[in-house]
Amino acid sequence: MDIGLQHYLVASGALFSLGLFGIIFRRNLIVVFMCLELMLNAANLTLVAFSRFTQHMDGQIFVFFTITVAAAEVAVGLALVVAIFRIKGNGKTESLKELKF
Amino acid sequence: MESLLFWFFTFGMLLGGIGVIANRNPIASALSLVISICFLAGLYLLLNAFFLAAIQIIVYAGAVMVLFLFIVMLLDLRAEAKRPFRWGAFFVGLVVAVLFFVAIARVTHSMKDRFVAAPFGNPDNITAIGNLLFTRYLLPFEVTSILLLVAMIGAILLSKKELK
Amino acid sequence: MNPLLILLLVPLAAIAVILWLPQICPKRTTVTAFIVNFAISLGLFFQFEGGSGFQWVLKYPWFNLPNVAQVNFHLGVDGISLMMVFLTTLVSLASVWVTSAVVKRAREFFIYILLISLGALGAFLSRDLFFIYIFHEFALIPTFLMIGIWGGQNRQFASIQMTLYLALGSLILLAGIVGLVLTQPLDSRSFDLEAIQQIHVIDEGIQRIIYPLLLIGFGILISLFPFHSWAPTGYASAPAATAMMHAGVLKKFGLYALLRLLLPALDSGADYWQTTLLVLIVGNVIYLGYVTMAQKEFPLMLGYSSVMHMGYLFLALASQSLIALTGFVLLMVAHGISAALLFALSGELQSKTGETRIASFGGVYTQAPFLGIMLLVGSMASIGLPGLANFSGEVLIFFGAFKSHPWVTIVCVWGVVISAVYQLRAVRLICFGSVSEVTAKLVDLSSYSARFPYLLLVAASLWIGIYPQSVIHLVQPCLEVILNGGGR
Amino acid sequence: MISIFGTPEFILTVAATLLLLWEAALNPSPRLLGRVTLAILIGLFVYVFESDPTANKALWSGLYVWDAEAKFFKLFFIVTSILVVWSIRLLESKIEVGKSEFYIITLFAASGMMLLSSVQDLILLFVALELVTVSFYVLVAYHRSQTASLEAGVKYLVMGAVSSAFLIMGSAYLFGACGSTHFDSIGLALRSLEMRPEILLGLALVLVGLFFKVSVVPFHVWAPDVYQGAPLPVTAFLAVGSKAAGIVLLLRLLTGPFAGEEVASYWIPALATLGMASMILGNFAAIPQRNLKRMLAYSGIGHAGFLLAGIVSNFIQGQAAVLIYLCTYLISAMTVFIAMSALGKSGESDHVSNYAGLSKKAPWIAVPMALGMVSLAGIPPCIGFMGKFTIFIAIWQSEHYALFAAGVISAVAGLYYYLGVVRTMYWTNPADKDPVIVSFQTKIVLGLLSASILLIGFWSKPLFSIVNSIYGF
Repeated sequence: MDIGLQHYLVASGALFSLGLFGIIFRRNLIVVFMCLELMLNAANLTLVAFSRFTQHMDGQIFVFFTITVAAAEVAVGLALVVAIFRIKGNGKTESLKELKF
Repeated sequence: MESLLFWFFTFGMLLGGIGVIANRNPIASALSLVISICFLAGLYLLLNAFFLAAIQIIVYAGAVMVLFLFIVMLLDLRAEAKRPFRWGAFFVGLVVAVLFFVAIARVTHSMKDRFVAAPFGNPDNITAIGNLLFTRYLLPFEVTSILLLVAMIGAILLSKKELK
Repeated sequence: MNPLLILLLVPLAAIAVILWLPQICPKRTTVTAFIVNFAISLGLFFQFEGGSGFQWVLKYPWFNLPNVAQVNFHLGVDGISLMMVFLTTLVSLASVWVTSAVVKRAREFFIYILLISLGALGAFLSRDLFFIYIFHEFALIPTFLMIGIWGGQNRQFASIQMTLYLALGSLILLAGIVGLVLTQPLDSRSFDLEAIQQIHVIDEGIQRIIYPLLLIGFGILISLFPFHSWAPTGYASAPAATAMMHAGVLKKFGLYALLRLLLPALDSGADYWQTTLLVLIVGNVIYLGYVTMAQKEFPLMLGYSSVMHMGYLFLALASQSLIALTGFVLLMVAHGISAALLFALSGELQSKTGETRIASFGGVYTQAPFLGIMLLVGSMASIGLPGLANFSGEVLIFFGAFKSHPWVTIVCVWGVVISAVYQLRAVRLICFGSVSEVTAKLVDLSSYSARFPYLLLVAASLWIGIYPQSVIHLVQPCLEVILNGGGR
Repeated sequence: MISIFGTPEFILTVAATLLLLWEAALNPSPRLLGRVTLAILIGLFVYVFESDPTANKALWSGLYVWDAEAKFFKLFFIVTSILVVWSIRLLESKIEVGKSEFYIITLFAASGMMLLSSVQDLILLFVALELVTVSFYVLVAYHRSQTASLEAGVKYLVMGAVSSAFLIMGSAYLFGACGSTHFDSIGLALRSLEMRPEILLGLALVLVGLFFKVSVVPFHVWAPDVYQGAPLPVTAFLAVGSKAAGIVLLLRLLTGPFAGEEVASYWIPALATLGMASMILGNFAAIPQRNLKRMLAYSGIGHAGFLLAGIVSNFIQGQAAVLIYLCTYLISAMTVFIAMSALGKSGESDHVSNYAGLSKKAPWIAVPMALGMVSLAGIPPCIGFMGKFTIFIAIWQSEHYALFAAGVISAVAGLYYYLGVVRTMYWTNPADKDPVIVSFQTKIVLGLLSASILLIGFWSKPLFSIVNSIYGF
């Protein structure tokens, strides 16, 4: 079977859905951040696949920026986890109940 | 050959993703994430994006993962204790994820024949990327530097133990 | 300087004086301002040249809504708005005069009254729909605050209920106005009242949408059945001055605007919704008439009675005959005066005795003859006794409407009987009989100064009742224009 | 003539970096730094105001456009930042660590917002949006010893990152379908292609990403918590600046490359539905709220609904209406927030009961606050009415009658809770008699804001002529 664009896109869609599921399902803040990384990576895969199949480099540039931004987000996010750990002594989103809907 | 590699990398990537979600221990999750990311880099190679594959390994598997593991170790996060399975969140998450996946699958199914794989171009695409990055996309590049600066200040402010 | 602009600037100046010169008694400032305004409106009345045109016109471009319309600050009076301006200045003067100068938070109180008067004047003087709407909202906001701060029992509920009702009404009204303006062709679109009156023929389907929007929007303000439930409780818990201004003037604004907007522009919409309107009118007069009879408290009874009388005015609108509409304008003014008089009296009784139940009074005439007489006169006016203003208005409406809607007119005449029953009963219970414990606390108004506002209102009512021609000849040319669709 | 180095974003970023260096090297007092920040912003306002937007249309290889709309939004964001900085100055004592950095990060966020108003490319859009968002992650969690603030930071971060993921995924599909990330090329491709599902998917995902920022139902769940937990100036910045940034992107995309009739027939019903849901849910959910920040969050969701309604209605008029609505929202909401900050200076300011009898304790706060509330409710003659009025006209013109009805109903609901605050301030008795001290300068700021609520509300010609000139009416 020939591997076409749609295979890559479905694969990235699956990874994206996994990440989405994890964010809703898991409560551990660090794992939630990891799931966010999964989602961003899935989006990157889509970009690279499209870049390959449309022969435009812009997609790969986009991925470059995404990776950078993701790193920055992780840095701030983990700093937040540290700050929360200082106060609460754990890093689970469960302990974040002060603000209810 | 190519298709075999595709399936190999894809399954590795997805299994790694499942591992992130399914593991109770954050360390195991982090390691699964590394696995997933490395397989993803393999897919990048298949897609002719060598530079990105390298970046992926260096930045993600290298820097970001180390950051994750560092925090996990620093805060001494243990595996979560056994507790009731969260059926509500499980089903909501499942429904949302499946709906999203179905949408993607349906859209991509309809575009099957419109995009045909172009022949492998010059494997040395780093020049092209460099050119674009420092001419056309110079502005976003500069903005990214500011972004990293803000993130750095923010991370220090939020996590440093004692500030003046 | 344009006298109409002065009318608007005088209350503003008074507000500035109250704000910046706290040592001057705020009541004195307000009364002075309203005397000036009343004098100006009398001056306008005698200077008015007659005919159907607008006089003392002032037009200034305000802003441009691209591809929608130009909005102008556009003032002017014709016979009808002149009468309304007269009513506004008259009732404003009376309402502040009867208010005690030492009411709590006095400066705020008089500022709000000035604002209400300013808004009402602006609404009657403006010829641009946008400003009519703005001024009308302007007048409504202070009433909410006044009821909330100075109101009687369950003021909070009354003011919130009233606010929500009136806000809903204003927004529905806004929808109607926007729709009406947008029906005009793109190149000649404007918010100008005449332009809308002389409008090209509006598509029937759109008329059927806009007509009920305007009817309900203004209907809530006028308290058309079944949108009336805010009014009686609102009036009952409002301070006397607010109730006078609202029942006497602001409500009339809705009627005035309906006269200006509905008749000339939306004739086939009116035809389409006529049956519905007639049913509502009957509900207004008969159902609310009986509800009024059942009331035990004097302010509530007055509130319901004021709501009930709106039915006659809607009947005139429905009939679209010149005679009935002449009666419509007369009755607007007359009802404004009589409602103001009665609410002033009820406020006086309540503040002196702290009691509102009709049955607990008795022998007011013996104890306080002046108040008793005024109560009698006010009630007679409200019933429609010949010689007082309401009579001429009601009679004209019935004559005019009988031709087109005989059955509804007959039913409405029955409403007069109902109102006679409850008013006379109230007068009998309050004024006559032996002096009750509650009444004994009452002190009559002895000074001329205290009596003046009541006498002023009665004089105005008598003048219109005895010599209605003075109003009719002012009003009729304008009504003819409106009925002919602005000479379309 | 504006070159790359003359763009306001560039100037602001350089200035902020210099401030950072100054702070690191010489350690000036935060008060002084705040004053300098204010001076920089005011200077920038004058500079942008005097600049001529037609001089240079496209800069940076077409990624950046400098047109009348961009100028309008840059001024908008500068004014917002000035007021936010004022609010920070009022509440400076409540910041425990990094007072100076608070100003500096605010400046970076502001420059990101200004950049967003000129964006012409999906990559730049993403990066600039992330600059704003990452700055906000830090700002929201700035009270790092308070759990509420940290939690708000976490919630905002997770939601923001999810929305970025959607945005990238959507951009990827748009890029794949059109072969470019530049708006012009996308528009060109859309005109030549027939409608394909991947384009719609891409657009839908991008819109989801932006709806998170604007807090449109059902992507609003983060807003109440984050607004409540964040420091007050940041709440103000989120409510006005971040929302406007999302709106300017929606405008750039939907009235730019996606304005074609065929695509529009897909997004107009979607936006209309979501707008309707936001108006109704936002305004009704605000009624039971007793925390003022939370109430304003829900009311902000309602305002987002009105803004969407403006975008939905026919293009140019709707756009003008959105701009006017944003201006009115800026003035009214910032008045409320600055009044809250002035009160918060001497105590708690969040809970509605803290405002009981404020008219007696601190009329200088109560009057502007009441005006702001009344204006947010859209009652004439306050400026908020002009916003609602123009939006209503636009909706009626585009014949979305259901949207109109939803607007009317939600406006009435809005009246209920806005006036509820006014009622608390004016009709109830204060719990204590401690007078609230308001500094002279703050009195001037509040006085100016109140005056503009009334004066521009009544004499709206300047506002209209600015907006009209943008669209060449």
